Amino acid sequence: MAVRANPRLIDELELYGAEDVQKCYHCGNCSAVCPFSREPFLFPRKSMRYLQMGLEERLAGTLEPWLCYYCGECSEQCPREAEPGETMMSIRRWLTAQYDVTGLSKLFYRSWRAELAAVLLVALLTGAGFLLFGLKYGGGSLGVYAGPGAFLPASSVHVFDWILGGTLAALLAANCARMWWLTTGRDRRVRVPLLDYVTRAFLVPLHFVTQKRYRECESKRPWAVHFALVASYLTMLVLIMLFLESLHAAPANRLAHAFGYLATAGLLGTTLYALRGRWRRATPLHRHSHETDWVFLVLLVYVAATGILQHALYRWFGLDTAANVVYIAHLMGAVPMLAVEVPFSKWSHLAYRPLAMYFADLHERALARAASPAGAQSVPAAA
Amino acid sequence: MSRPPLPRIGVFVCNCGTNIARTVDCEEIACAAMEWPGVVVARAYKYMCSDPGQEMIAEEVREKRLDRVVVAACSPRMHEPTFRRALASSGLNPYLLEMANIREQCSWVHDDPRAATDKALALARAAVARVVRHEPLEKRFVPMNPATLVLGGGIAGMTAALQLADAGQPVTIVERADRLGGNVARIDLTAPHLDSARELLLGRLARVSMHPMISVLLRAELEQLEGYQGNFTADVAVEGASRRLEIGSVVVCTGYKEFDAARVEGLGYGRLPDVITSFELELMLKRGRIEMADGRTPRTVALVHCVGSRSEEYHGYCSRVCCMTALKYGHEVKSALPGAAVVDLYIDMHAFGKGCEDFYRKTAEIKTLFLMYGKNAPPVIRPAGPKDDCNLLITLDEKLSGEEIEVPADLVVLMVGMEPREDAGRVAQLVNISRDKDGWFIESHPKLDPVATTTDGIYIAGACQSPKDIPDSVAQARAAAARILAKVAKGKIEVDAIFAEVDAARCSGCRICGTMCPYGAIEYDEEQKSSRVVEASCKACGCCAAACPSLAVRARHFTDEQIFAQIEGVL
Amino acid sequence: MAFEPRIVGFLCNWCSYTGADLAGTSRIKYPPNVRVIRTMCSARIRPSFVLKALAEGADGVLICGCHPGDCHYSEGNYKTLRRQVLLKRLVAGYGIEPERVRLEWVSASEGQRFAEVVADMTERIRRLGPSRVEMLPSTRRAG
Amino acid sequence: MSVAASQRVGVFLILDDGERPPARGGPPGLDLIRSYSSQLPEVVRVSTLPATPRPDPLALASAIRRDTLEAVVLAGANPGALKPAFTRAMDLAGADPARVRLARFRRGDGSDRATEAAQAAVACAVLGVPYHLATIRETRAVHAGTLVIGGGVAGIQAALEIADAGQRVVLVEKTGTLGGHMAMFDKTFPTLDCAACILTPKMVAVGQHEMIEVMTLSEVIGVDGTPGNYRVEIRNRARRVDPAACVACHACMEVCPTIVPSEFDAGIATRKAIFMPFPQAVPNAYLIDAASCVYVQTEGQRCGACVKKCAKQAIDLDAEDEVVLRDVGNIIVATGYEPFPAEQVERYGFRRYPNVLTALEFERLTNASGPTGGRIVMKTKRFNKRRKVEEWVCDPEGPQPASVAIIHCVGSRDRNHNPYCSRVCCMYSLKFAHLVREKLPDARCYEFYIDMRAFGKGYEEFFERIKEEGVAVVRGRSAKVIEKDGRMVVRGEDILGDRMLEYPVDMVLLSVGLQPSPGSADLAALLGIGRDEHGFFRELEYNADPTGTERGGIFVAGVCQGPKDIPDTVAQAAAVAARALRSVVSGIERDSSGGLTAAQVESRARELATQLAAL
Repeated sequence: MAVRANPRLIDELELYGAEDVQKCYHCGNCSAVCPFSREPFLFPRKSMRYLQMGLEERLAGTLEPWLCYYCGECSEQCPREAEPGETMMSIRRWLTAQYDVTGLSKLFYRSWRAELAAVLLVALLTGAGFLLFGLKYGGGSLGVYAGPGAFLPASSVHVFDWILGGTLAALLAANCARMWWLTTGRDRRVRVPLLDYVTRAFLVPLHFVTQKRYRECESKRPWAVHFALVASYLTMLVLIMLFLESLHAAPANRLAHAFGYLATAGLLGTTLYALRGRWRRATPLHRHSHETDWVFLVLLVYVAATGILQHALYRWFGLDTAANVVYIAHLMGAVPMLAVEVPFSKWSHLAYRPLAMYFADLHERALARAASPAGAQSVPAAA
Repeated sequence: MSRPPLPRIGVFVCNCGTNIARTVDCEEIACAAMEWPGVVVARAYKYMCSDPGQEMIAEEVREKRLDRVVVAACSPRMHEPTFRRALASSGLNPYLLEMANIREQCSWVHDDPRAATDKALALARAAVARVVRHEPLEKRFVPMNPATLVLGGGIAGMTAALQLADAGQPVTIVERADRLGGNVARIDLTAPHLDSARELLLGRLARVSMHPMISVLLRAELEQLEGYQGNFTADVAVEGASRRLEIGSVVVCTGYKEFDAARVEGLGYGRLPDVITSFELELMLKRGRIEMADGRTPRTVALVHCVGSRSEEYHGYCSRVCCMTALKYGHEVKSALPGAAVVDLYIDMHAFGKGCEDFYRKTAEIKTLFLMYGKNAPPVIRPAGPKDDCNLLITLDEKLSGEEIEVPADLVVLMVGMEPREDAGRVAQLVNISRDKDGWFIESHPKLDPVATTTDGIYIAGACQSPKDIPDSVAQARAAAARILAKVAKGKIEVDAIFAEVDAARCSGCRICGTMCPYGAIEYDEEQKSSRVVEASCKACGCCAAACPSLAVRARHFTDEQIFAQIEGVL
Repeated sequence: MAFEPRIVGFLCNWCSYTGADLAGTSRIKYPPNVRVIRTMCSARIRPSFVLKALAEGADGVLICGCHPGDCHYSEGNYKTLRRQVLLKRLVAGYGIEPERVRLEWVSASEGQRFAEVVADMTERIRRLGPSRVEMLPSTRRAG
Repeated sequence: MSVAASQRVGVFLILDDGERPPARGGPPGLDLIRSYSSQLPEVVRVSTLPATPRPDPLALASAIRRDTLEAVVLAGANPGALKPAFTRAMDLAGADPARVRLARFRRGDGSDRATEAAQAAVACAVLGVPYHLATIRETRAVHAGTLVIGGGVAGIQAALEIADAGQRVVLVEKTGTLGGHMAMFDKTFPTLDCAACILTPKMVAVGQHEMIEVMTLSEVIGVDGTPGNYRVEIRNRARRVDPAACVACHACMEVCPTIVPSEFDAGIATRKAIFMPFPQAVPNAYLIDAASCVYVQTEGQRCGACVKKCAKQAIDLDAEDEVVLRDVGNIIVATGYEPFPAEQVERYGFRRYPNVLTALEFERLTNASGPTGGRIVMKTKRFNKRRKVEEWVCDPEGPQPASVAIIHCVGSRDRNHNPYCSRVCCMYSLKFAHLVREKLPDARCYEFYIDMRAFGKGYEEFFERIKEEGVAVVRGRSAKVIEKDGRMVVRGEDILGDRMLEYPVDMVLLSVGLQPSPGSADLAALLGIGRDEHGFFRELEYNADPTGTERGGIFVAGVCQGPKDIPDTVAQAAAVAARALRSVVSGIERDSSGGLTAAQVESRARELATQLAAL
């Protein structure tokens, strides 16, 4: 059965940043220079083709964009300046919107005003909420930062963290499930046995933690930066989700603090590096910046900076009031950043990428099995 | 038939690099030749046609007082003129040369070195036997009529005419239609610079109409062409009346016609009202109304390349202009209908001309969707169903994605290829030129001589020779004019020394030869009661010589004696 | 040693000789048994040329001209065609198999066809065996 | 087709790509064009439009209706791009859609000449008179001689056409022989007849022609005068060997101590400092390469061995360059091209791997008169005893490749290098594939292409034949030549087969494109003719005059105007010869290359408009 082409999908993807994909004339250069492109996952050309032709269903089912790390080799050598790397990036944004069950992602990516408004709204709600909470249920006085009578007791914030984390995780899980359905579940060509799902599941945490595939790019620096960023972020996540109270504890928990400093330095360093790159447009990766990239990076810098500032104000200068104000400001950045970015925008790729590697592995195995004669026999048996 | 006394023959065998020497033992031929009667020198050399090779021949002629030369090398169609010149430069009559074709008809077609060498030996031996019977022939000169007849008033014809007329030479354009301009008049803008075709034509048209040296015959057709280069007589029928023109040369610029798209069943042309040809779209563009049959404005316009071209079933060749024309339509449709989507279905994108690749990129940048289909697997067009939000659906096997897809479209434009006009065969016969397997006129050599034909004085230019775009047609038309101007500038032309002659003493006056001659070149002398050949009209086919019952007609350079000797030689 | 036929080919200059050249430029291979003699038109080929060739020991004679309608001299090939009918009868009268004399149309663009014609003719003559012509009365008329 | 005088014309000045509508003033020249346009009596409205975004025909229609325009003139660098929108707008507005006219010009830097030409173009369009018709100039008393610059196939053809008409030609060639690149080729597509067989007779004819004066090792260094009457200054570099005396006996070459790479053999073989480019060179004589000659470089201190060896005393090592003057009426520029330097595309490994060859190298390698006698061999390592280094050489007895990859579009169709299509590479690549299959029937052969541009007469058939010969034709320009386990591997995407290929190969042929020869910028400045954005000489008008230039009496032919194959080059060269002959035969140089003021053009256009109306 023939698939219907849609010459207008390209217009939609333009909103996600694919501004040059129409220039591609399919010489195959990009797929061949890409160190990750190998059978059965040939990209970026093929994904670009689906996009150009408007084969929406095919495009929504591709794993390839998640296998791309945007090293920029393809864009640098593209004879038509069709920016394959950026196109893959744009497809990732579009895919994020496709996976998202709420439809908010679509709204945010297509309109930076909507995203900014959402961020501001959540920020205001967070600020107002914590202020009210502090005044009503907390210590009541902005002058106390930590200990009993703290304006925002660590234990309460911790509970809030877990509620927020749980909600976001649930949303993300729903998105991941939809990703599975679009890329693997509905695809009749790949039949993945249940056992494979179990035995290969280790790939998800492996890729999540190590980002090892990224290292296969010709230039190692982007991987290093990315790794530092992710490691810092994870450290912070662990600290906040598990050790928030000990961070706030009056006698300084040196070990926790040491990790905190390290993570903060990592976050600030990498994000500032990324911002500088985007500002200078140094590499193909940085030449094109979708508005959402800026929102994300600025928020991250802001959160890291306010995080360390409130810490410094309290620990080093003993300015409790100022620390509390900055803490609320910090939360006003952190909450919207997490609420918007994790399930609906850029941050979600932390989940999608390792998942995609996992699915890709399953696909590869399924296809290999189908191709080999033994597999061919086992298929009717399974049916 | 007596052998001439003591011929002094030189045999020169060319290795042609390794082209000949790889299969034919050239040294062996040279050695063997020394044994043949009359041969005083035989040599093999790497490139006989090169300067030193020719010099070698000339030197041997002078030193060994050769009076006959045999060159065993490539086809005489290739280098006979070269070696004739070499003979002439050493003071020998150029017709005392015979060539043995041991390359095209020997070394290149045989693998076995022994058999090939044997065949080459036979051919060389025959050439030696024949050359003994050669006689010195003199070229003659005939006056060159500076007037030119241009067949066809399209862009090529007008260009050639203007070029000649601007040089002060009289030209007559014979155009079958009732206006000049040909197919270019049917288009609006030209690719890739989107220039106005109207302006291009208007300029030419104005100059042609106002030029004192050009006369234009519209609704006119060539009926007969007689004579020979420099001195033709053409009968032209102009609106029923016949006119006789005296001319020196003819430029054939009869152009092309478009392929009949209805022949490709699956495209639905003629069946589906919204499937149109490129020329029909041009008309819409000129009128400013790109519309569907029901008057609605199309939301998606599809362009299908290679309709009738590059296919096993229709024409195997590429029509050369359609790719760029299709890209032009991409721009034009987007300009006239900013909201419309354009889909372009192609096989390979032939954007090879100056500025064309750039144009291709720009067309892609305005988001034309390019879909690639396979050769011999044309897309199929069918009407869309009531639920579809389009008028037509095109199904194709898309090569770059590997998907079988269907594309919605409201209007489909078929890029029809070029094919020879129906009357090309008649024209070819009238002016005595050949056509290739596709029906295009054949040039005398694609690289050496792209505008001349096998008949002297007849030139071809433009798309009647093979599909061409405007700049290439213009260049070729001017090239044809250059040839004619060169001859006109000299005022006279050489006529080949090869023609038939009648031995009046032997002629019985039966007049069989006269009935055989296709050119009416044989007159009958009532007084002498014998036939006589008009040398300038004779084209040396030798048909009369074969038919003469009393052996009175001699076909010079192809006499019975020469051919008999050659037969003995090859066996 | 196997019998290798000797065949004389008369080719018109404009179509068939050019076609044979094209076979060469296209490097299409064919048997080396045909030795070509060029004439301006196939209509130049006097029947006595054919008889002479057979008399000199040729096992076959191949005549090639332009396709009907394509003759460089308008209609020379039609004349050849008419002569061919009589020629075959004449040859048969001498006791020679008429298949030894063959007329084919080969155009300037038919290099492949020329090669096929030569290959086919060679094969047929090979099967026919050597010509049994011992000596024919000379067709030459002394001057 | 005529114009009524009372017409209400609207002029739309279209800005160049990326230009914004100016608030005031505007880019250089624009204001002058605008004010000139508005003072034309027919013009009722002048407005400025940006090139992008595309205007909406509906909005244009209401503008046309508002001013009740009867005709519209679109003026700018690429006015045709907006014509369909205006044609539709005219129809929507109820006006005659045929009355949309174009005025095309390059505003450039706003020089007086450019502005004047732009104004003239607008005037012509307003009056409905073709620009090139209104700007024709005639010069009488044309000098009969013609200068041809460049001795490749284009120059040779042009020179022969003119000389055969009995007119005098001066042919100036930079190198030591006629022939150009074509002389280096083995076979020519699609007929596969050998290049030398076609070219050498023509070279000989030029060399012997009594009407052609051949100057090799020469360059044009000055041009003075007006169309029809140019005085040209030519520098003849010293050949140091008298071609009339030299008998090409090789004796001098044998004693010459200097060995350098041979340009004619594209560097895959060597030559001496005294050498003959190739055996069929015209003039058929030796010459001395001053840059490598020991005697010349040491200013006569050392060597000079060849002088003693020459039995005919043809060598004069102290000969000096000379400058000569020639008067000519027309100048034909046929300077050809240089191949794209393949080392610029690093990923193909040219110069890194010895058996990655460029097209010209392979032409010499497979040429029967080349260093290996036409045997296709891989380069092998050899110790050079003189220089005491290991080097890669083409040994005629060397091993033959078992697999060959041919990569199309090297440096062409690529925005990182040359964005244009070089037009010949597809076909010559197919020819290479054929030669490989013919000479090495057991070798595998792969072609990596983007679009197979087989557009000429007999080309498509040739492509089909190559496929039948068993060449693997892969759509997908291979991206990389890498080394794996000591073998060269070509990695590329097989788009039609949906696979990633990694073929181990012994030899890689890079189908490099064509680019303007290095001296063309200087020559353009010298002659006063334009170049396009890629550096090729600019023709006067793409369709109407593909061989004329902005300066009358100077014409371009062959690849120096834009890439083209041999048949097209020959046709163009002959066409140029026609232009030169036309003026020589008639004694009138007629060109429309400008030089008239806008007012002059306008008044001539008015005259012509009435004449055209009468037609």
